[in-house]
Amino acid sequence: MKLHEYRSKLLFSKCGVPIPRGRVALTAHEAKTIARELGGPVVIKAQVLVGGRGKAGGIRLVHTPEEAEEAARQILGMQIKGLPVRKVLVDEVAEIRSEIYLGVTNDRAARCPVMIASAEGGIDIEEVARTHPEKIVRIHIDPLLGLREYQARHLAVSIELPRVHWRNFIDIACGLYKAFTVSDATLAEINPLVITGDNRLLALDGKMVLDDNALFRQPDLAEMRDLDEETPTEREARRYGLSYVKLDGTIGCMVNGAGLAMASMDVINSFGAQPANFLDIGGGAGAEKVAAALHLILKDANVQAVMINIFGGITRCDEVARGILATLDEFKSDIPMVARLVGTNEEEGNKLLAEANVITATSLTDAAEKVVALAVESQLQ
Amino acid sequence: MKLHEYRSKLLFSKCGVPIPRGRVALTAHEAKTIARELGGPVVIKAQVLVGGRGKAGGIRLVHTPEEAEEAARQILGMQIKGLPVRKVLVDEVAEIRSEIYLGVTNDRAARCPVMIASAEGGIDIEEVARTHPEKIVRIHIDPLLGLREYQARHLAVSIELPRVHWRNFIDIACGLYKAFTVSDATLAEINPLVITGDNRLLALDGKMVLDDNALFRQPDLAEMRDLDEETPTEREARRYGLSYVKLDGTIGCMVNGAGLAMASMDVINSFGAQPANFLDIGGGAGAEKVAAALHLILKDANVQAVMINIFGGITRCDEVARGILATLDEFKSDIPMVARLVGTNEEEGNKLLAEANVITATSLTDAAEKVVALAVESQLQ
Amino acid sequence: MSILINKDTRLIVQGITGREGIFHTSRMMEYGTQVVAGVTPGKGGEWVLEGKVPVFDTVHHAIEITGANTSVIFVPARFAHDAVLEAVDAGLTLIVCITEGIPIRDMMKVRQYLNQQGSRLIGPNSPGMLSPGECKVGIIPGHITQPGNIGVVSRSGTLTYEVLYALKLQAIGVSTCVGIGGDPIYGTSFIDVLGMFEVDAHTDKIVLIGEIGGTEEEQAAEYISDHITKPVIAFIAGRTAPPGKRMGHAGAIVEGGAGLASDKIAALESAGVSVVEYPENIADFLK
Amino acid sequence: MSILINKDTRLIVQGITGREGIFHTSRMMEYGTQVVAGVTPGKGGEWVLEGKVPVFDTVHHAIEITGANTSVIFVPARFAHDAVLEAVDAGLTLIVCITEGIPIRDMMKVRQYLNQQGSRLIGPNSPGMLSPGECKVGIIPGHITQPGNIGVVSRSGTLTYEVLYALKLQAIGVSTCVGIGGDPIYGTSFIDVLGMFEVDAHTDKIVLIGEIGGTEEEQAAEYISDHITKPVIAFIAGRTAPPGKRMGHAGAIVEGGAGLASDKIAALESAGVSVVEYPENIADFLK
Repeated sequence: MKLHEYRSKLLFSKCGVPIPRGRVALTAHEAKTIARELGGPVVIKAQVLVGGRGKAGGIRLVHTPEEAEEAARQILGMQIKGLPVRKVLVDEVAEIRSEIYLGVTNDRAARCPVMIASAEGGIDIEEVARTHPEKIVRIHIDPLLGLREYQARHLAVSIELPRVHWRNFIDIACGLYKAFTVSDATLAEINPLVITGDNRLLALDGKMVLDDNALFRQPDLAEMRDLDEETPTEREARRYGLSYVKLDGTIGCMVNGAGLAMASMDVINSFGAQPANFLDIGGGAGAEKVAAALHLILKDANVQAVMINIFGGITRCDEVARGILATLDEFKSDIPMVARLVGTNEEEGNKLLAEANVITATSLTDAAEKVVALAVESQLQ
Repeated sequence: MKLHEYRSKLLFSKCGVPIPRGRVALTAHEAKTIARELGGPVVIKAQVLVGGRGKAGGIRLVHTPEEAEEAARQILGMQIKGLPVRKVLVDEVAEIRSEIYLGVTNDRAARCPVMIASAEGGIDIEEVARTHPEKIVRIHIDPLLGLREYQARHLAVSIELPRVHWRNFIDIACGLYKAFTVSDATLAEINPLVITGDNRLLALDGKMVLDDNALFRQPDLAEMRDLDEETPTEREARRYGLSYVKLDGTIGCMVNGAGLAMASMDVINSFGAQPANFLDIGGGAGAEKVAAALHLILKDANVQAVMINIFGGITRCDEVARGILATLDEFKSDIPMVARLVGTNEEEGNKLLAEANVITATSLTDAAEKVVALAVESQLQ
Repeated sequence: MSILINKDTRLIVQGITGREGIFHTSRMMEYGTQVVAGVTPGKGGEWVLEGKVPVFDTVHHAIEITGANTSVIFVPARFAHDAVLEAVDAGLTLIVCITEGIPIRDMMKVRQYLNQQGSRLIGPNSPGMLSPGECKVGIIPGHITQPGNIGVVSRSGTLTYEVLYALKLQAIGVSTCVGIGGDPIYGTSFIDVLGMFEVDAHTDKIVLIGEIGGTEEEQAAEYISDHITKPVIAFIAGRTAPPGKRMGHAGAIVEGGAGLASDKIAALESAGVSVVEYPENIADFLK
Repeated sequence: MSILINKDTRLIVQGITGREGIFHTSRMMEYGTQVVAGVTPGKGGEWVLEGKVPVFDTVHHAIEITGANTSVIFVPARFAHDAVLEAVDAGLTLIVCITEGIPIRDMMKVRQYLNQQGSRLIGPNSPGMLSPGECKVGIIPGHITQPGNIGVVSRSGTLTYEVLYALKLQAIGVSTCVGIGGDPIYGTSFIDVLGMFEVDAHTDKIVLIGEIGGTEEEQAAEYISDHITKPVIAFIAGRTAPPGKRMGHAGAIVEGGAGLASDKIAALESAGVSVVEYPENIADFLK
């Protein structure tokens, strides 16, 4: 789950990281009021959970409260990469002397958090990593000891930060790491961390991504979820405990188990078609969950055929069949389906499907071959 | 540094440990007011940093605000083991079903904190350890991982706590450990932790000792130091950065280095006398510090002779000699002194002392032999 | 005939009284696994499965009474890391964690702690292990495979079942199947298991089932190239998975250009591993 | 001729620009120790001691440039544990911490971390080490001892000087003197050093100087009884120290009936160690 810039920066601020004065506004009028309170020029920033806001015109520098109102009105009316802008952040403007990158994330190969710094801030760090890898410094953090001062100092030295800023930089690094850990984040980044005209360090932009598995102990943060982050379909999938990812192809897939679901997609691809989605119904799904899953697939207008691949263990094949039949009854869909059920209660499951004229298959390749053929056929019609 | 019961319990409470309702009072009148606020019977408890308050009459159960006032008046007039009672804690009375011991301290051999629990609470845990060691359960806590729930559960199981209390007990254990760590304590103990008539767990008495070396990062706690904890002499020693312990003998000792100071005491003892104090002036002490140290020794009325043993390294023997002479000038003391100075600038030091008729010695045993003889002599006079 | 688990495994089940715990304990016992105890705090003293298995409040106590040497964990995600630590501290040398969805921060701490101790953790988010005909620890269905000379190691669950079943249909048996789990931070790697299969007298060939995300397969390829003399056949799931999306498993995600199936396949192939296009093809390479 | 430090020791001084740091660095260099660098954050690029020693901002950088293998720490107590961790992480195998007064909680964490790493810490609250005629790391005065065949290990500072000096007056020399420090939580124990002296060809007899508090001397006694063949002579300070009072050193306290000098003396004597009454007597036992 991602946090908005303004939420991220507030969290950083609570952990001692200096941020610009400013507040979030839901309306243009509110933006004007905040701009007046702040005095002087302000920056109006769209709060959406995608990158590239600046390029899309979602960030504007203005000089008067009236200009602020006008800019906010325009930005609040925008969609950026398909996401509507519902909030703007109104921040005081800082004079920027230089821009630094500072972030912390988990390094899975090293099995611990890693803090990353670069003197090249203000731009996409992955871009810097590609083009100027030597300009990026990393330190690994022992998850039990936490970030140590000497490590933060090492970063400051390595990015050739002027000595006068070291103390502040170390405090900011420690604050950022604290924000990262207390929120169970998987990413906390300040980009840019700027040196201002009056020689302060200031977190101008902030970003946090939280570990969904840890939200149970972060009730305050969990409430901050922006529903726009997910498509309505993804949201519905989450509600049913389904793991769903929308893709660009035409073959809908319903599988139990993530690895098997990926393998099923791959086999479809080998037969010359593209999967319309990844969908793992998990272990031991009942008829209702199966029905919900099939629902999601059939709602996708790109879907030309559906492949169901179930390897029954805790999952019972008869339950899966019942879920499929319930959906068919309700939907009256003419999208062709191929089901391959094997394992627990497979005979009963296959019998139920055969009775309802659902095409069955005996193996994953058999199923893929059949479903791809059906999709081609349905397209020809 | 020790914390008073009421301070300890407030810290516990902040970390989620339930404590009785109550407040501290400086006057009998205040105690009456608090008793009235609480309603019902209350317990009045002397706040002094020594054990055995109960036996000394420093804890009284009363039933009305008027009785509370009277009891507080009496207790506030007491001295317990030489310490004046300056505050009383007025707590609501809990009906006690059973008493548990729960404490955490550092286990130096295991190099980590250890949590200790016993179903035999309410009495001195060292007494229980001596008489019924099987009734004490210990778990070691990894200083990086902290106390884990399963460890607290293990304690609950091991002291045969009724199952209904486990959840609360685990929370209390975690709270106590948190209080221990966030305060840099070397001891945090709840004794007794009681099961009340209405089946709650309640920390009836609390005790904390803090790591003096960590007080620099505990400014709020450092301010809570009760000056009565130390004798005026110990307080003065601390002010000068001297390490001083008052003892019962007659030979004052001034030494540089803790090990050498202990060894000097031992050698005095071997020659048939007893040291009046332990005193380590530390490394590199100047004349002023030496003078302050000698001052402390001479203020002790039991002192019949003084032995000075300095092994000069960073400490310069001439500086030590100057400090001794300055004190002699000021005090005009007729307490005999033997000084043994060796190492950096020993010649100049010994020359200065010889000119002032201070007896010098060539070795530790020589010094001890001489000073004991002088003490015997001075007693005979 | 097997690595890690066998007829001498004396198993405790942490979280035995939960829905999953009791169901799979019953299956494991049917398979012949010696389940000697269960642990559920607050339910010590009870007996489950028709009085066959005693329940204890703590792992420590369960081991003391039953002499268990292995644990399988079915407790909910929020308590799972505590359960692992409890098993480690109680001195168990093999711990299998089935639980999915453990916060990554918890697992990083557990992993760091494990590095200092002598315990081996399999998982989390693992289907467990199966030594056909000997012992089953976890949730892999017992009837889909038979004893044999193939070692199987996998990051996946049902995909592994698919492979085991395909092998069985061709009468190919397995020495041990190890599910190392689909989480990004785990206890035991491909490399660890490959090393065990290499020295196991009863394993002649090895099947490795990987997927997108991380660099575990690339590391395995390097290890195979340097240390494994037995033939290795692999399948990598996720060739069609888009970057930046988590595909079900917490660890199955292509991030910052790393974790691509194509890189893994290339690495394995250059280490001499036969990488198959369909999981069902694996059997063909084993004959 | 020595253990731990010798002519090849390449030393960095953490906290070199402090009053103590600069003073003792100068003394160490006079003694012949190769001090190759100092570290003081914020003073990197400066040179101290008449331009002889370069100062770096980080230990990492200092090692990179100078190839140092040992560090001695003079930084204030509140920063000392960070300094130790920095030295460990930079890969130094020997770290000597002179600093006194480090919070016990910090040292417990450092110690736990050290257990996982390959570094050896001496101290904290240690006077350091001296291999007469070869190398001095720390604050032990160089002129009070001479090269010889006696290994000295001690929890104390000036008491050790007293012993070294008494030996020198009798023309007895020392292979290496190791001050393990007076704190309750420390990096290197009596046992560690005894083991090194046992296998050191240039050490013929061992002097152990203990004091009240803890059970280090009792453990040493057990170890001596089982593993040490060379003669050991000991002195234990604090026979007259009262219980419950901290005698200067953070570790010198009799608590809960443990740490008594009499118990230590008894344990050592029953392990065949000669325990002397006056520190000056040690020389008599070595002739």
